[in-house]
Parts: sequence; C-alpha cells; structure tokens
Amino acid sequence: MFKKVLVANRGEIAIRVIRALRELEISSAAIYSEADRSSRHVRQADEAHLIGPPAPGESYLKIDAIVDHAKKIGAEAIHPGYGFLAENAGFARACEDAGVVFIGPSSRTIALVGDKMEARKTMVAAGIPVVPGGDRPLSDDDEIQAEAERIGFPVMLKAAAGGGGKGMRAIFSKDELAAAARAARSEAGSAFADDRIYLEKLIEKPRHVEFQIIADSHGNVVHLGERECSIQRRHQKLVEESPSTALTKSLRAKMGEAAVKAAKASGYVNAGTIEFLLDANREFYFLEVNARLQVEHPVTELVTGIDLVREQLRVAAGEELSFRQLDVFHRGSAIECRICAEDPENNFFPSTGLIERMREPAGPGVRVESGIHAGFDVPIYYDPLVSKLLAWAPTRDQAIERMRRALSEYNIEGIKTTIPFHKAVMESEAFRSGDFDTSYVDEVFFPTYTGRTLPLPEVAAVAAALVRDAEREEAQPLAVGAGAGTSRGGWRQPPERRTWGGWQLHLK
Amino acid sequence: MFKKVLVANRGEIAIRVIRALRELEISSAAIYSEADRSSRHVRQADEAHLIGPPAPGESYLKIDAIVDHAKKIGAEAIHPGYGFLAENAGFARACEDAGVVFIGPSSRTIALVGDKMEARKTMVAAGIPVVPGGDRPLSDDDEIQAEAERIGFPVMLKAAAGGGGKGMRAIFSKDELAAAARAARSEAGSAFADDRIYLEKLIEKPRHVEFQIIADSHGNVVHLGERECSIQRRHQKLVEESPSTALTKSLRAKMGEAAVKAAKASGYVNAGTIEFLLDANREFYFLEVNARLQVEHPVTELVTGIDLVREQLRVAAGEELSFRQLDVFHRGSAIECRICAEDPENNFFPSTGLIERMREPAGPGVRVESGIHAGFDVPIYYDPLVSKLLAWAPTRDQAIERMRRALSEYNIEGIKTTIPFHKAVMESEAFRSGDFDTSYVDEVFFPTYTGRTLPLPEVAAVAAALVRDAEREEAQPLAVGAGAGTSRGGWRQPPERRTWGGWQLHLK
Amino acid sequence: MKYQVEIADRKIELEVEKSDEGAKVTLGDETQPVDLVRIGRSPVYSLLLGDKSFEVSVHRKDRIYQIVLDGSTYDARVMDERALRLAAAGGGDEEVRGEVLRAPMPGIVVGIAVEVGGTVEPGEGVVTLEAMKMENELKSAGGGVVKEIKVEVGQGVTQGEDLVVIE
Amino acid sequence: MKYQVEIADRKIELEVEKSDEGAKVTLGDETQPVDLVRIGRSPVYSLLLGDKSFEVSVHRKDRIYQIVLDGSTYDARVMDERALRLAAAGGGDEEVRGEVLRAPMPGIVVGIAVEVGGTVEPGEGVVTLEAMKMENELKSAGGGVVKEIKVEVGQGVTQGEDLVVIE
Repeated sequence: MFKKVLVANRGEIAIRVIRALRELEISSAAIYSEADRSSRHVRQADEAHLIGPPAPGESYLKIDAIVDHAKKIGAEAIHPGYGFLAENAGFARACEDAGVVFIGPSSRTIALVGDKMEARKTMVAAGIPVVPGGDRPLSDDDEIQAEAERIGFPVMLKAAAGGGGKGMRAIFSKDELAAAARAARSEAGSAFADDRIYLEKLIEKPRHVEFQIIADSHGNVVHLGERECSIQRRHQKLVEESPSTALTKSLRAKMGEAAVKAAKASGYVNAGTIEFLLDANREFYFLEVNARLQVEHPVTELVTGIDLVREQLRVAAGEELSFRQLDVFHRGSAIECRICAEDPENNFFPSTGLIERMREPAGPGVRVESGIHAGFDVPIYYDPLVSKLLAWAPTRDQAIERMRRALSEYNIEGIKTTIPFHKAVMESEAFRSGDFDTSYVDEVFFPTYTGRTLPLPEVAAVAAALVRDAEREEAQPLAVGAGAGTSRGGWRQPPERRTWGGWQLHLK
Repeated sequence: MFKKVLVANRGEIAIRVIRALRELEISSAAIYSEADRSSRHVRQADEAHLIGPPAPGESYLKIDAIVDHAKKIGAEAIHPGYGFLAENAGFARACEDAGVVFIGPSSRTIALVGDKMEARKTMVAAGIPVVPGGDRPLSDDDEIQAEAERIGFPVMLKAAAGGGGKGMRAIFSKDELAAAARAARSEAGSAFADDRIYLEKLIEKPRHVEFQIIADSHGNVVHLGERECSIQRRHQKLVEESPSTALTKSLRAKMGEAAVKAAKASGYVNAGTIEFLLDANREFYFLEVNARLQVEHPVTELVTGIDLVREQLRVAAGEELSFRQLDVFHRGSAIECRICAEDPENNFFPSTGLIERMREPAGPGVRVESGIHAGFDVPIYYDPLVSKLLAWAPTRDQAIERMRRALSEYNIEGIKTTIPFHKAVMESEAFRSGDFDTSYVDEVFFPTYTGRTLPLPEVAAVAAALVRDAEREEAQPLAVGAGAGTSRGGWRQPPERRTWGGWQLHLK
Repeated sequence: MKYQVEIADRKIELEVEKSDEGAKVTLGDETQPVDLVRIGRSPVYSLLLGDKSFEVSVHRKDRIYQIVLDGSTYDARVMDERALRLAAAGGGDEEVRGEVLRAPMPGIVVGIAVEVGGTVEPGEGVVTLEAMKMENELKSAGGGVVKEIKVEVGQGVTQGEDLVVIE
Repeated sequence: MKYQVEIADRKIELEVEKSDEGAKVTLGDETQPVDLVRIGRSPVYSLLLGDKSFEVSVHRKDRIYQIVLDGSTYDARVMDERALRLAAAGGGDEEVRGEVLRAPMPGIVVGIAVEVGGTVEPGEGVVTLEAMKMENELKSAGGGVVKEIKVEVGQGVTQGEDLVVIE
C-alpha cells in the first residue's frame, strides 16, 4: 500500500479522501490555493502545500505543478477527487509518465469514454443499448436532415467531445434543424476545440439512473447497484438516492450486467459510473461513463456498506477487490441532498461570504460530508457545493423522514444555502411518491415553489425585541440598576455566563 | 401513534429520543432542572418545562411532578431514557395509574426482574442457565458456610435487591466468609432497605455479553444479537461492540434463544437487555435483565439497521414489531466509546466546567450521540457521560481503524474527557486481538497506561510562541509599525480576517 | 417596554414586562411568560415562549437583527417606544427615490445590458456577474432611467459594490 | 525574537524571524518556514511548520497558553528575551514551601481524613469530595504537617477552593 498520497482537490471531497487515507494509515498531502489557506482540508491533512493563486487555472488545474509536487514530496499516488483534473486524460498521462499512480482509470480509458461518439461505438459493439441515432459525425445540412428523419423527431443534437450540456440542443421539428446545427457546431468548436456533432433520438422525460462500478487490475469488475439522480435543476443533480423507485429486481439485474459489460468494454480499472437514461416504458439506454468518483458516491456506500475511496486506493495499489459480485448486498434506502452556497429564494444565485455559525445534524442514520466550518469565507472561485447531507433508513419513507429531521437540525448562518429547497423537496408529493423524471424540478416543482417562507414571524420578533431590550440595559447599566453579575430580587446572573435581558432563573 | 411524548431525561439520551420523535412527527416535551436551562435537549425539543432544582432528587427523580406534568401538557406517553427513573417500578406504576403510557416494560415486569433472586428463580424455571449457587436468601453463618462449601470457592455474595455492585463481595476462602456476609448484609440493608443476601459461584475472568431483545404486546419477541461489553473499569462499561469476538455462530443462536426465553418468562414488552456472563469454556450464565434502553443501544442499531427508539415508541403505542426474527440480519462490526467528563490521566476523576470549543468527527461510518455543545457548563449533578462515539465498518479491523480516525478528529476543549483513554484502548494489542475479559482494563491495561502523553511539545511550543509574538505586536502596534489591516512589504491583512503574527500570505 | 418589530412587510407590536417572577411578553391579546438565555459567548439563544422551546441565532447587521429560526432567516428592525415617538414626531420615512443596483456577491462583471439614459423595466436584466463557475444575471427591482454605470465589463467587484444607479 | 517555552518539564528554545517572504522558526539546528492563521474569531489556528500541517486551539489561562494539538493539551509558559533577562537578573524562582490542597472541581466534602497538626505522607488521601455521582479521594502530593483545614464535612465547595493547608 502507498505511504503517502497527494490529494489534488479541495473542499468536502478532499476531506473525504484524507479520512480514508488516515484510516489506512497513509500520510495525506493536501494542496491549496491562496484562497484556501484557512480551509478545512488544509488542517485535516498531514501536510499542506501552496500550489498557486486562487483561480483554478493557476492552482488546482496546474497539471505540471501538481505532478512535480507529488514527485518532490515523495507521494506515490495522486487522488484527483471529482471535478478539476479528475477526468482529464492529459493529467492521468502526466502521472503515468512521471511514475506517480493516478487513482482512477488509465489515461487511455479516460480519453476513450471522454469522446461521446467513441464511447457510443464501444458500447454498441459490446451489445449495450444506446439511444437510437447516428454513430457518425454529421457535416452538411442534407446529411443531418436525412439522419433526423431516419431517427424520427424529436431528436437531440450533441457534440462528440461534449460535457456540461454544451453543444446540446433538443429539436422538435425539421424547420429548426439547420440553424440549430450551425449554432451547436460553433458552440462545440469554441468549447472543446472539436466541432464534430451527431444526432440522437430525444428521450422525453427520462429518468436518470446510474450504476456504480468498481474494477481492479486483476480483471474483476463488480457493480454496486444504482443511484437515482432524476431530481435535477438545469441538468445539475440536486438529490440522489438508492435504490431507484423506477427499477424492478429484474431490470436492476439487466442494467447492472450492462454496466459491468460497459466497464469491461472500455478497459476500466478503479471506480466509475455508467449513466443510463430510462424512458417511460422502462427501456434503458447508455448515456455516458463518468470516469471518476462521483459527488453522490456516499449514497452507494450507505446501502452497500462498502467504502469506495478505500477500495479505490486498494485497487490503485494493485490489490484485488475485497469482494465479489455475490458479496454485494443492499440494505435499506439512502438519500443525498447537495447543500450548495446558493440562494433558492433568488433563482439559485451563488452566495459567498463568511460563515458566521454552523450547526450540523447528527444522530442515527445521518452522515455529513462537509468542506466548511464556522469562520470560513466561502470563496467565489470554486464550485458552490459546500456540503452533502445523507440519510439512511430501512425504508425509503423512513429515510425521507430522517432527511427532514436532519435538514431541520442543519443551520449554516451567514450565507444562503439550498437547505430550504431540500426541505421543500422532501415535503413534495411527487418526491415522496417516487414518481418523477428529470423534468420535474424545472417544470413542476419550481413553478409552484414559493421560496421565501417566514412561518414564525412573531417568535422572531420576540427574540429580536428581547435582544434589543438586553442591549439597551447593557448600554445603560446605571440607569436601570441591574448589570450583569448583580443580584436582583431573587434573580442572579453568574458573571461567567452571559445572560441577555437578565431574567434567567438561576440556581441559588 | 402518540401526538405528544414527554422525555423524562436529559443529555444525549434525551436528544436521541427527541430525534426519533421528530422523525415520527410526534411533538416532544423536554423537562429540565435549573442546572439544565442552557442544555441542548431543552433547545432541541418542541416544548420545555422546568421541573425543579439541580439535585436529581428534586427534579429528574420526582415521580409525581413528572407524571402530573405529562397529564397537564397532554402528553400521552413518557420515555424515561436510561438511568434516573428508567427502571423504577414505582414510576412505571404511577404512569399506569395516571393513564400515561410508560415507554418500557410493565411495572410488574420491572419489579420482577429488579429482584435478583426472583429473576434467578424465573430463569431457572424457564430452563435458562444461571450461575450455579443458591436461589434462596441466607441468614445465619452456618447456612452461608454450608452453601459456600456446596458450591465450592470462590463464591460471590450478592444482595437480592442489588445493583451497581453494592452488597457484592468476591470470597476466595472460608475464613473471609462470616465477616464479608455481615458487611454485605449491612451494606445492602442501608442501600436498598432490603438486607437479603445470597451466594453464587464466582465466575473468574468472565466476558460480559448481552443480548438486545424487543417485544411487542402481541406476543412477538425478537432478539437483535449480542453486544460485547467486557471493556470495563470497576464494573463500568467503557467500550461496547457487536459482534462479540467470543461468540461462534452456534453459541450466538443458543444465547439468542435463551434471551428470547428470558424475555417471555418475565412477561417482557418493549426493548430490554439480557446480560450474560461467559466463562473461559464458553459456557454462558444468565446475569440480569436491564429493563430499559441501554446506553450502548446504537451498537445494535448500526449492525442491524433497526431504529430501537422508533420501535420502542411503536410497540408502546400498541403496534406490532415491524420485523420478525428472520428479518433481522447483521452486517459488519460496530464499536462504541463512551466519552465521559473524566480525567484518565488522574484516575478518572470527574471533570466539570465550561466547554470552550468542540470539534466533532464526521464522515463515513461515524455516528456521534452527544449531549453537549461549546459554551455549555458541564454540571456536577449528573452522570459524567457527555457523548458517545460510534464507528461502523464491514470488518472489526476496519471499525477499529475508523474509530481511531474519528477519535483523532474529536476535540472537546475546556474539560478533560476519556478520549485519550479510548485512543490507547484502540491501539492496544489485547483489544485488537479480541482476546480480553472484564478484568482486562483494571488488571492489564491500567498498570501500563501512562496517561499523560505530550508527543509533539516542539510544535505546541512554536504555536504558543507565535501567538505570544502576535499578541505582543498587537499590544504595541505603533512601536512595531504594523497593526491589523495595514499593508507591509507585500503582506496584507484583510481587516475582517484576524491573523495573528501577520505573516499570512493573502491574495493581492 | 413596548416594541414594534418590522419583519418583511409585517409590523409586529409587542410589550415586554419584567418582574421578580420573570419576564412576560404580550403579543396581541395574549400574555405569555418568556425566557431568553444566551448559550456561552455564541450567537445562539434558547428562547422559551410559553411552553414552546426555540433555538434562535441572532446576528446584528447595523440596525437589523438577523434572526435565524428553524432554518429561516428573519431580518428584524426593532423600534422601542422612544424611537417610535421620534419617528412619529419627525414625520414619515423619507420617500425612497431611485435604486442602486449592488453586487450581491463578489465576482467579475461579464456583461452590461443597459446604457446611461436608457430605460429599464422592472425585472429586466441589467448586469451579468460571474462567480462560482456560473454567470448570474442581476435584475432591476423597480425600473426607471439609468443614471450612472459605475463598473465596466471585465472588472472585479466586491460584495455590496454599487454597479448601476437607476432613477 | 527569541523565546523560551516551558511545557511540562521541558524548556524549548526557539527563535522567530519575520521578513517579507514570511516567517521562519529555528528550533535547535533546524530553521523552517512557519505560518500560523487564525480561523475566524475562533480559538482555532492552522499551523504550517515546514510542510507539516497542524490544527491547534489556543486558550489563554492567565500566563499559560493552553495548546490543544492532536487531542493532547499542552500548558505552555512563554518567556521572551526581555522576560528571560529579567528572570536571570532577579535570581531563581522562589522556593515553594508548603502545599495547599484545592478542590479540582465543584462538589460536596463527604470526608476529611486528617486533623490539624497531624502528619500526611505523600500520596495519602486527605479529603473525599462527591461530584457526578461519585466519591473522589483527593491526595496530598508532597506530604507534611496539616496546618489548617478550611472546610468541613457536608460543605459545598467551588472549583479551586482551598481545602487543606499542608506544610
């Protein structure tokens, strides 16, 4: 096993990896940008190294500086987390060239699955259902139109090098086609320096169901079941859960088998995710491979009991997986809410600033994966995800109740977060019923989401008035006659305990 | 189900119950003594009611006041937690008489299992192995001596009404017998107003293994497997775990069966624990019934996935258990460390005072059940248990690693706690091997426990000197020339972020 | 002591009375015992109002008490008897004229959709700010005529910085 | 600036130098870059010493800096150059004579095992205090003759209160 591992990330995922390293008694080396000097991942690691200025391009994305640093400090491996360089084939290759283990799939696999058209081709060859449509780049308008008519409207225009929704366009009729293709090609060209586009059948109101896989370098590939990720806003996942309410036992087995096949077909080693779309008839289609640990990996950890980061480290060190497919069994139901520094009352506007106070939930079935702390200044440079809240229980209904309870215990003060949004989702009929698809949040939930709720204004008013009253007394202690620590008609304030308002009954 | 439940306890167990109530959408009513006005359980409950002065006898033990309060506020049931009135048959009877549901077994069952000799008799009749010895009270010296010789030395003198080790004496030879019997009888008489004593065979170096049972009022009794509680100091449990390393599959089945029989024989309804001693030959003996939720119940929750407090509430409301024996399966390994406000460097002396700062562990497989918070003044009146730290993992070795990691993240500043002791236990060879008995801590661990460890004095010295240096600069800002917020040779201190020493590199 | 507390668009009148037996608060017709205790030196308080128990955090921002209660944030403006008398004597609040669009967070200005002298409708996008990997459109609340544009595209701004003045 | 830091029975000498490139600390033969940043207004600091990262909490108790580091608490007494010179000029520490047994916690005195004028051996039990449901025996560290007993059985005492004076 490794002796020292560099964690090439920040925030909650860096802390997640550092915890796994500590449990394995592996020394952890953090890197940080100038904006992250006070961040938790710096304090929780055994070592910390300044890598550059706040902008990601000058710090967390600097391939050469990070690999050089790993060599210099004697780190045998690098864990990329998610985001930043996690799916960058060039970074994986730079690690390979430098003789540092990249904790993830090979650069070859990352490059293969990163090209949507190549990935499609690979899956078709492996007999995995893909969304009907072209498996070749389309250049002129006639070709595009012929292909669209062959598939049948509605269709989806996609960029071969795609990602993050860029270059993607849903098209419902022939008339829109030519203009959309021009726009998509130009967008793809400027975003990815690769203007190849292709057409797929548009799956309407799909559910997004993904399978966690993990593979070692000895040829063992195991899937750990699915995650339901249909609660999205503008293609961003907000809530994930396992199991999915949409899957039957036999469908789960079929999709799991397809996920393992997909991993084998792409020569996958380490942890990864095979994303599928599920249409209204419960037909599934390969969507893409996420060649990294996902944000939502703890959902799978809670239902399977398997520590994915630990297994990532083990297989990267050349060990065999500690379990076979038959050893994997699922218990209960897990839900994750992504807590973002965004204001749900104001169109999910980012909210940065100083965290003045935090109270985190705890107790049975609750797991918090947080990257922040009281006194932390949430920087503007990075992802708004500041924490993940997870709840597990024997049944989905109980997991929802537990998540509601945990959300009610979670206060992050000083910035706005998506906690109130998640409370509303947990209360919503559609989420509770389990009957929703990826269009739900944008089309059904938001039009009726009132956002700003102040259900107890009288109680808040009483608190504000009492604090004001106490401050007034403090400012004029002589006039009122009773400062802190003095006795007054049976009421006593011990000097070490500051009491506002002076009306606390204390022990005599 | 109930609409409102009164929680007749404080600290972590009150919070545990309040969380379960919130998940079931049942209104929670806390009671508090004058010493607990700032306690967490007061803030986490929906309602809070002052019950009396700090001394338990004037507050948390006031049966009439508590039952009256429940009636007055319309609480249909009372959860007693553990300790205080949890095993008080008089309290259960007062609830029954007042028409308030006592969340626990009936007063009859509590009285039956509270009398050690009656409990023994009941178990013998049910065919459950008990420690060899007398099942009748012994009065004169001749009778005692005859009985001791019949059983064979060493023997244990016990009080019929016993508890907390009072009236208990281990006797290794005939000469000690008469004097010990006199002392035990007098001790029992003054402690329990009942001076009946009896003799049992002394089981030397036993392991303490207990079984969790839960029963509903429809005749269903299920056991949830064992907890190993042999890590004790002076008969106080310190670390608990499940599964026990001492049990084979067949022994577990036999003991589980005995536990269910014991519950049925005593007419048990609700959650309870059957305690056994296991001797060196893996023979087990019934020890006693704990007619309440135990401190260590989360250990069982982690390996079975069952929420014991939720089930307690359900069966108290007359519902059937939500599972049968065949539905219970165990996964992985769980450990609990009791975090007490005691100084392990100084003979576990109680440590009270203000908690100046707290950092709690989190992340995969970690559960914290805490009753304290920063700014809390730990009162002298109550149990020193302030928090419980639990770790779960697929294997015992991993659970130990995880517990070590979690302990390293746990800081409670301002008072002394048993955290350093637990770190040492997790490192100890005997604990890791799983080969220990109840004498281990007192006889093996402590004689070699060095307690006070200051492994990094140089690092602490650097921190202290730098803080001192910064304070010196702050005190003389004009003399040194650079106060907070001013610029100095490329180093900038933003005024809102206080930096000591002035040598933090900030973004320009 | 009587207080008027403004929260959002509500004005809540209440009266606090203290005696040897503790404090009482009167809200509308109802008078209840009340007890507020600060937890250590933190911004957290335990509030008992009648039998009900609440945990509130109080952060003071200038003249506003920001109350965090059950996950919601209430911005409360508290006026006591004296302040209310002064306000009554001094006439109503000054008429608020015009609007200054301010940066709700630090970021980089990546677009300005208006010109000085141009007209802005209520809810119309005025400035686009980039922060946390996302572009965010800032909208005019009231609408009016653009009087001044204080930033330019590409410029970094701090939280609360004036961007555009609309009258 | 040179400092001497006393922790338990160790005296650690170190030197802190600051320049435009940051601070360095010299411990024995080794000089390393050092960086200490306070986290918000909390007692928590991030300490980078060389490449190593530590989280420390600092609580000041009179003249002692209580440093919490990796779960251990270090009571550090810091002397700077000036204080060291003064101490050297003023001669050694005053000889400590006698011992006052103090209550390590609040509690109730339930037993006193000595009498005024009696002799106490080092490690001998002197007073029994009840707190947190347990009886705790307080022992004499040094031993000697009991000069004064300041409490009686049944009395409640606060933390740090004098119980028995032994000379």
